[in-house]
Amino acid sequence: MSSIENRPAGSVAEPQGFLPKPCTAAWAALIGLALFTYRLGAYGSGRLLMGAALCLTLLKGQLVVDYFMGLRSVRPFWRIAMAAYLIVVGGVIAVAYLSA
Amino acid sequence: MKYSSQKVAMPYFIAALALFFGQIVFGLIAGLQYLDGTFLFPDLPFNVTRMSHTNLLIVWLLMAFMGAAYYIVPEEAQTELYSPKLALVTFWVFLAAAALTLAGYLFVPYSQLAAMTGDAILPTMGRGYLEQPLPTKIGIVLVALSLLFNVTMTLIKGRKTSLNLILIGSLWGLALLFLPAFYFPDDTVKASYGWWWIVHGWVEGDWELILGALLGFILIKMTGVDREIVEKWLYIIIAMTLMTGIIGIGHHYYYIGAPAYWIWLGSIFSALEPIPFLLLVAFAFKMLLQRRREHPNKAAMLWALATPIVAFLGAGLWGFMITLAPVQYYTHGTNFTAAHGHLAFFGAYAMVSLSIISYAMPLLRGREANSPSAQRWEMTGFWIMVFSMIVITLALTGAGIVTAFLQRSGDNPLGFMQVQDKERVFFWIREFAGLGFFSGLLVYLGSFFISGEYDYASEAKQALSA
Amino acid sequence: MQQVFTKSMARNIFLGGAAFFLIIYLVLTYDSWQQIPKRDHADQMTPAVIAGKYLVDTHDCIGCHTINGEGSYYAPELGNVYKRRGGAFIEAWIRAQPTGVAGRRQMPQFNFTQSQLDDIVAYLKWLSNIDTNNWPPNIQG
Amino acid sequence: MKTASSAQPLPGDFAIWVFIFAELLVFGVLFSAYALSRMSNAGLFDASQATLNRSYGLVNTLTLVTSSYFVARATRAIRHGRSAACGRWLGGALALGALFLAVKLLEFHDDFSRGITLSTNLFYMFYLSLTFFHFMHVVLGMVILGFVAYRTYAGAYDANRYTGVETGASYWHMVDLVWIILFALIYVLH
Repeated sequence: MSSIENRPAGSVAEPQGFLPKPCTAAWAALIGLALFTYRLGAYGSGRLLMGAALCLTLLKGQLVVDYFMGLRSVRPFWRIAMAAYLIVVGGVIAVAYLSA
Repeated sequence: MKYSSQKVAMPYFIAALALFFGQIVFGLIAGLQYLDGTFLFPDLPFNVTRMSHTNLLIVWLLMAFMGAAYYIVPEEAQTELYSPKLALVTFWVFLAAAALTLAGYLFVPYSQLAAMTGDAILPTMGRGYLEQPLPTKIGIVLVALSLLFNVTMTLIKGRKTSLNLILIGSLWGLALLFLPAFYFPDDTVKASYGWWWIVHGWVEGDWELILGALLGFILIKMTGVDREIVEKWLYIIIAMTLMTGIIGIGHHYYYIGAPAYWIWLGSIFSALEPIPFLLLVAFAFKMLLQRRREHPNKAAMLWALATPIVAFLGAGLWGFMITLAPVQYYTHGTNFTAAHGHLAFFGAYAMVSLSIISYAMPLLRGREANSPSAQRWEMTGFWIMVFSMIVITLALTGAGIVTAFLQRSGDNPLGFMQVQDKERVFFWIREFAGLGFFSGLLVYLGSFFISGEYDYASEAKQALSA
Repeated sequence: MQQVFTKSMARNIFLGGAAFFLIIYLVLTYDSWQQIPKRDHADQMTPAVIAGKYLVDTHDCIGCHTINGEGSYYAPELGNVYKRRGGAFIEAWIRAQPTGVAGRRQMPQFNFTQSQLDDIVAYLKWLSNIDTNNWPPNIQG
Repeated sequence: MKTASSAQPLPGDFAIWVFIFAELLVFGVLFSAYALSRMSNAGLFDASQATLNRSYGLVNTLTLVTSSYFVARATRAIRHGRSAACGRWLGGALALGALFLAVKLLEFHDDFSRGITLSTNLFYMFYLSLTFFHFMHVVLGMVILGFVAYRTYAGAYDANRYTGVETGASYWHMVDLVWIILFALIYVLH
């Protein structure tokens, strides 16, 4: 395995000040969204509620892709491919639920 | 050819071609019996014709695979075969067992054959492709063990290339997957569930690994492409094969009494099974484009490049057409399946066997390539056989579709024989295409009797003057 | 620079992927094994059914017929033949073979005894009650 | 700086990404199959879904998201050359992975003691096979992470060599991503 010395230093610089690291913020958001989605599911049914739950799920997915997988800092192609994946899967689910 | 012990491959290849010839003859008879039900009855009932046709197929493919193994393993391991003598003894044992079994099929009623060979002690007979009497089945295991012992010992003392590991590993898989042939429970559903371990495990799993290894070997030798690249591709292809194919076995479980979840799991995973075949096509052509030499054996190159394409058509495309559960609901147990079986077996396994024979036989006969006229004959045979097989496939597909519409659907479905009568035109086309295939086979076999070798000097002169 | 797609990586994917799916298959097969006896009413496999099955196997019936779609496509489906034709017809049919009608597909005469015929019918009856996810689509098989 | 960073290749060995995309494809097909077969069985799906204990799903979501976060921190640590910290984060992630498996096994145990099998109905067929398929991915992911953690403790990675960590991490995030969708689909949406 060869070394990776030519990664730009900027993308890995230690954070300054009191702001949380981006991945920590993403984690906090994910936890909050998961709890919220759970509440939505327990709250009841209805298209609006379920639509919201699905959208939040896709948003959570994109957070994982961007901040955990770190695709925010690679060629945009991959990030777009992942977003497209989430939209397609989410779209199929939405269509199936709407026509149920 | 680098090692004298590779010569033991030659009898295997010759026997394979002879058995191939026999397979086609029985195929022609079976096709005729579809049209004239009294043809050769009662001397040769259809089921005997069929089992001879399918068993010869399996035996000649195994012969070719074994020959290929005896040829490839020493060359890859860069050492002589552990025991050429054992390989030769094994050959004669295998051939004799095959001949005896065939004679048993032809001259003894099947139930009597079962009684004579101790089927009552351990019932194994009466399943598709596994019609062999118990002693033959045990013989197959012994032959396989002998092969495995021989090639594994060769591997141990020689160079351990990835290609050799894949080839020998898949030969072990072939032998292990045959063992369920001895498991034939009374419960018919369990029996057919387990029957697929062998049939699916071979043709949609393990044999694809062998196919990959043989093709990889031929391409390394003929294109001079770096071994690392070829082997890396091989691993990716066979990984895809098993990752789709293992759960893909579910497409055989939809309607035989297995639980309903196989309908979903089988549909999803088997729908992905064409991927490795597609990769195989990409692989072969990528290697061709990156070739570092022009090999004089054009015929072998033609076989090697056509194998993945026809395999993709037969196994990938035709398999995909009938793999999804809602489609298979209507095509299951029709000639559509037979169409897929014919093109897949021919495209993948018959053609890869003929590829390695085409590559290795000239070398075994002491020349790098056959004379251009011999190669022209071989390639003519190639085109006639491939074209004929595609026509056979289309004809059987037509017959299968007719069954699906007239017998399987509609408010007033027709009975089996009524529908068969309406399919006669397709069975005629199939029979004529079969005759075409047979003539192609004769041309192909004829090419072996055209003497002379590839003469670089005269070929170069011709090319310059042209 | 990153190392793209090494051979050993490809090999690990092959080995890991194969083992992974094999385990999944084994788990599913374990479950299938629990379900199959319920779906095919294994408790109704009387000695006659088992004897009939052995006769069907050793006479290579699937060399011409299909059973639940498996076998060959030369003669009609046997999985639901009991429901299509009934026991008496099946016995009479087997006894009457071969028909000898010119050009028509022929079935051999197997010279079964009456008790053997009863066993075969018992097996075909058992077959016709297997839960095959509603296959075949209609009685014609 | 921004332009330079956006030209970076995918983190880790490219082979794992081929694998990840293939896996996502399969899960995508499975999710779609679930949703599409619910179309004609909405009542059955909703009634069966209501029998699931949603709390198991929530706990496992929180566990896996946090585990994924730990792995992200581990990747970050090794990029700065702090291999000891990297090892600790990986150890934490593995522990959470084990917790996920334990909770999931508890839930499977509940299901089985209720007499639920793959053949109970279409919903449970999907529920069990999807979650079991994912379960196997967690196991595989833990094997990969365990190997990476072992290599980390052995000192195989530093600020200049960390492709291995990124490779294992990417796979683990995929497992997390799939679960997030799976959780919503199986436990929440109705």
